[in-house]
Amino acid sequence: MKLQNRLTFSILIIAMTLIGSGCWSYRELETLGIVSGAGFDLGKDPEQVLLTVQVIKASKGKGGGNGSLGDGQGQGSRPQPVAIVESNGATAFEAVRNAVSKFSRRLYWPHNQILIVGKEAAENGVKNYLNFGIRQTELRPTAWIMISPGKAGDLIRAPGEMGQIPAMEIKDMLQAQSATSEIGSFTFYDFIERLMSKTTAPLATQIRLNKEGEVELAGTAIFKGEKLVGFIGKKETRGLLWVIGKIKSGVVIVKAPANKGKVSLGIIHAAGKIQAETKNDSVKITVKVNVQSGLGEQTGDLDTSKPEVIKSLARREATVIRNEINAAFKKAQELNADIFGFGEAVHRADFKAWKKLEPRWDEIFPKLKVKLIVKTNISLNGLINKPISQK
Amino acid sequence: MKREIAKVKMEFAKEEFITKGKDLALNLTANLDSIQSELNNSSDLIIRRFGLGGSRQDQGAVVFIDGLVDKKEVEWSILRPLMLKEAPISDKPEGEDRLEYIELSLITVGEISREHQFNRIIAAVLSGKTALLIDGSGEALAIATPGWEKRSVNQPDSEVIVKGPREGFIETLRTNTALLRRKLGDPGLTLEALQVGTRTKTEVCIAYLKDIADPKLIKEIKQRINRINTDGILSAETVEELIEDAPLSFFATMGYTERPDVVSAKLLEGRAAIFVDGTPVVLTAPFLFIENFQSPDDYTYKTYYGSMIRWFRYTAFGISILLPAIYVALTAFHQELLPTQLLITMAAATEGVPFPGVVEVLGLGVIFEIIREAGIRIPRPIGQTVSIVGALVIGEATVTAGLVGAPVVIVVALTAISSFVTPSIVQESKIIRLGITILAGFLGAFGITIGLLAILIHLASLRSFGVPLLSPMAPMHLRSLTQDVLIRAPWWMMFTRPKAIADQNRTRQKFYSRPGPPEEGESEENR
Amino acid sequence: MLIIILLVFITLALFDLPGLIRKKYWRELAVYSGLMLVALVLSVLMLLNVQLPAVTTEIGNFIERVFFKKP
Amino acid sequence: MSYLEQGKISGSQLVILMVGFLLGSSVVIFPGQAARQDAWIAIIIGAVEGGIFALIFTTLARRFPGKTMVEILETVFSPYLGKLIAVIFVWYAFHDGSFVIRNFTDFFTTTVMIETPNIVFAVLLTIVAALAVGNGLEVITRCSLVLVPLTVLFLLVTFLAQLSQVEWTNFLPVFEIPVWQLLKISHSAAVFPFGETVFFLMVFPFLNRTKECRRKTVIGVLLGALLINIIAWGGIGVLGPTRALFTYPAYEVVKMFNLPFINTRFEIIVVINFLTMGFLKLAVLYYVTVLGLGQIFHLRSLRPLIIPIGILMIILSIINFSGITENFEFNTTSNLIYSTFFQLVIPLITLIVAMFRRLPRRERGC
Repeated sequence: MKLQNRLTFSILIIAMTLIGSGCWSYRELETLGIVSGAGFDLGKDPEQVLLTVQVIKASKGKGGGNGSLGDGQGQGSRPQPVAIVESNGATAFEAVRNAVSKFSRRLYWPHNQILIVGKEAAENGVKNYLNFGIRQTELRPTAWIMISPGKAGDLIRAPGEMGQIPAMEIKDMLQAQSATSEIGSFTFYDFIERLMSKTTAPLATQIRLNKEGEVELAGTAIFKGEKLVGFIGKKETRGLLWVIGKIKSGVVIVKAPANKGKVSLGIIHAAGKIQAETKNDSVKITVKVNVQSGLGEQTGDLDTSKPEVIKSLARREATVIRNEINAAFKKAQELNADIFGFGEAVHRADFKAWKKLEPRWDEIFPKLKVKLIVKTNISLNGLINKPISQK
Repeated sequence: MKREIAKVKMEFAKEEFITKGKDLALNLTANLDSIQSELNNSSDLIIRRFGLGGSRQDQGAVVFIDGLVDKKEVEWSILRPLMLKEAPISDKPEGEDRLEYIELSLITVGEISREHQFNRIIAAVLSGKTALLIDGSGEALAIATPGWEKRSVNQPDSEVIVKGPREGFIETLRTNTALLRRKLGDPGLTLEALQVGTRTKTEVCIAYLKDIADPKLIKEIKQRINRINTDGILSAETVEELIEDAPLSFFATMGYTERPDVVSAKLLEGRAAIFVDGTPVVLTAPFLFIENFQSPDDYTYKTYYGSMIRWFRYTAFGISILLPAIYVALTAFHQELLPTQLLITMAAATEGVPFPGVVEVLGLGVIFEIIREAGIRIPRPIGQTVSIVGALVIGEATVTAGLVGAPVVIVVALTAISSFVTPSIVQESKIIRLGITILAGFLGAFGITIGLLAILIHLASLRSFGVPLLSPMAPMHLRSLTQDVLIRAPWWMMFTRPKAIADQNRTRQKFYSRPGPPEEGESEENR
Repeated sequence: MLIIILLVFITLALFDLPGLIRKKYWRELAVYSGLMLVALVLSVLMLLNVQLPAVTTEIGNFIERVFFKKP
Repeated sequence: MSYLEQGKISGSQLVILMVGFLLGSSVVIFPGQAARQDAWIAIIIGAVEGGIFALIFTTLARRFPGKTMVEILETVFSPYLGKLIAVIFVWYAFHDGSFVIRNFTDFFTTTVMIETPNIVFAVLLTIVAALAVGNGLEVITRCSLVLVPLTVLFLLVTFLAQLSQVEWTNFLPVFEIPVWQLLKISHSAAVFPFGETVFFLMVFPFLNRTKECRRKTVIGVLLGALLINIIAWGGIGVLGPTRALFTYPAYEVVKMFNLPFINTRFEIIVVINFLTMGFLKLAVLYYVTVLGLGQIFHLRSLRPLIIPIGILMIILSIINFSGITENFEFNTTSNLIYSTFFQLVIPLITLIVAMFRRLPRRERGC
């Protein structure tokens, strides 16, 4: 009896509190401008931040919604599914807030797919763009971060080939890269993680508009601390990915022995491992890469049924991989950016020595000697085990 | 029968306006007159005066209510033996021993009793008996000659099942108890009759298995029923509302069913059943919350599918109370939780809809309820058209007119359908749904969880005849939990009765009675 | 706003007081009204945003002064 | 046996209730974060230390079966001094309750619903807790019986889902921070949450077998430590060094990835876990406060205490700190001593005095 009194009473109180206070965080779907991609550039004066965002228009094509939906485009051409908003601000945060003055809806960030930073902006340091991202609970850490050699805004503006939401297409493109593993894909979160350790160099995907004005992914952007220091191409990128063990699949093309054409090997499984040991503050780094691959295709008539042939192919593959890694390593040493995270490896190996090494890492890294062990093994050779040759 | 009479006596002892009932007079005519006046010469009261053993002057009379008694029975087993000449009554002395002689050797009816109190005669006549009065005796015979119209036993519409028995209770108490007896041959099956309702004089019957059911439970039930002091009991629900533990709670604390097999199953688990004359619904107590999700079909399906379907039922209940709230919370508060594509789709669908999501959901819910109610109330053939018109036409039209978004219609429809999967808890689920949806409209997921917490606390505090409603989840009994809650264990694994209900006698069968072919070296006898 | 606070407190009081008075629980009544009074005063003060001492911070400072010898 | 609470709970129920109590705030703020990748070690050491506390105060409880802490204090010390200490003890419960509310509101206003004023969360949570408290210990326990298994299920599911993301190198190097500091951090883990089980001194007498309170408490603490460690492992393995950045690592961890196949985010699960477990913890503390106060003033019913205590708790939760940073600052520094005083010193002194005075005497008053 008493209990029910209490229950009803409490419900009454809850109702009172709710009605008395109204609803705060309530936001209807159609009041949101869902951001699919954002780009940061330097404004007119370098102090300013120029923010370009791509906002999804909920088109009536999807979901069989009702008729009342105004998208600015004419009926004839397929309507562009996104709207572009630009805004300035002293800081990124202010720029985001200012966007409201130019746009009917409040920007809604959680579904942001890609975050592009322009070259100049990146060279001045990206912290003040990212800081807001990580503080503001809305931006997800799983958004992909990219650097463009030109203006980020142009990439945000660039329409997608499929008439889909451009940012989505870029994201899909990025994820499709695992087929070749020549483009590293780094989330906003990976970036911050690398930024957190003083020595490891943050990485971001390099994205640019080629001559035809299409969006294309090219290599990787390398940071030192929070500042952009340079780009590396696809070859070096793969070299980098071998070491940090981010290779999912891909194709290694090797010259067949006795120039019997080329053989392309599909990577089945690849693992990279960094081992560091220190004795009286001299650092010794060993990189072990272990690759399993299978015959993908071959030009020319190399008889692949013989084990020794396979072995020689494996050896050649190993050299190819070693070259790629060395290229990446050379580039990294030029830029003096520890893209592989050797520093952290040392830290893990023995943190006492690291305490002394860490401040001097910039001197150590450029003349760091790395022992490179690449083990390759061709386990599968496809459905046929002989070349197709008329005999 | 003796016991019932005793009960009737006890019942009357409570009513002062009859307790001052006088005894019968010796004069027949006087008695008949006072009977007539007592019953205000009702048109269905039939008084047949006759002469005993073919004598001219009338010495006896039968009194009964037309329609309540079987006339053939009266004629053949009462009037005939008394009126025919060869019945040697005249040489018997007047008065009681003549009546005794009649009772012992003339009347050929099974159930018969002697009465000397006036009001008891009246009561007997009103309950479908035939009273035989003879001149010069201060006593009369109440002869059971029941013969009123009754519905035939068939499958109840409310609880249709696929496999299993097809019979269901009807409005007549005796038939129902007979159905139960046919299921439970155990002599321990006890039926205790009480009479409630000062004017309806409804017969209420408590059924339980003596050595299984908790004596305290039975005592409690009897006390509560005797505490009832209302003028009329017309349905089992009335009794339920008058004796349940938490009258103000919107959760039911007593189970109901129309199926003899269900009742006997519950009795076997140590519960007690309450039959109420005049309604096919039988109440069972104590009631566990989990019983809302148990259907007789679970036990006729094989155990795997039985368990699976039960989990579907849990899910359906979850949907029926949570889906609208979750929809509101997702679309109005936590859009970041939706997959991007879905978010875009829904944004497109709700683009330009005038009302906020909460209003849509609640409004459509109300409309649905109205349509449902209409479909039930008006005659069947029209009812279906109404529901079709309502569901399809209105639903479709509102969407195309852009009054509500298509997702809302889907949500409401889905909710409605899944709420009918667990019919016994459909009322509760509606109230909960309403409250939680409103909370979600204010506070999103936080509101939902707060609402669920409040309900959980309330449920945890409820008891049904001393048994916690949430048992066996809380307080937790693993055996009962694994037998009949998480999975529907195969019959040979249901070793025990629910601990919370039948604690003093828990074993149902030998501990490990798994069936199987005889292994070699062991004969059929010793296994 | 003040009105609302007062109303809330009155409703809450109506929820408990009658029972106490009916049962003649005078000691309970004393404790109850004492606590309620404190609560009322505090909430009114907060309403008039008077700067109340940050209790735990004060405790923390005290402890630090005692044990860690911080000024 | 106190006439203010007729309920009886069984030992296993106590364990489950205790696990819920320990998970309370730790679902989002797992202790020992300061120890970076060694947090899990800190938690284990802390659990052991908390277990030692538990041994001490359960000895006290077993010495006075059927007596709550307040009654024990009143019998061991003279009624007046005893009352004084009891008041301090009850204050601690009250203060801790306000902590729970504060953490709770801070979490909600920083993560899920930024615009909403935090008083709303505080009020609603307290109302629900008040409902539970009003229904007595048994109902709180039953709620825990339903909620804790669910939460544990959620925790395990999230943990398994994280395994793909865990980078094992994040756990290296082990024992990086100096031992002394590690011990300090693990002590902070011991006082929050493990040592807080001292409040169950107000619950033990309602066990149907008081004697087993020690075993059950230890089991509860160990289980709680295991679950909190699961959270911590997820946080360390997935977040790595960035963990230091986040206010609520456990929340960030779940934010990090999508549910496979249906590709949806489910950080809301963490929110719900925190809500339910926070509710349990608050309910227990709230109950302890109310019961303790009722016994101090020898009241005949607890109902009149519930509402005022609730309001005061909310108010205190607001004026506890001026900001969340102070909250963490307090937890890492002065709380170490503050809580130890209540969790270790008071029970220990009481026990010693009781032994010295050869209490309890034969005639058992209660």
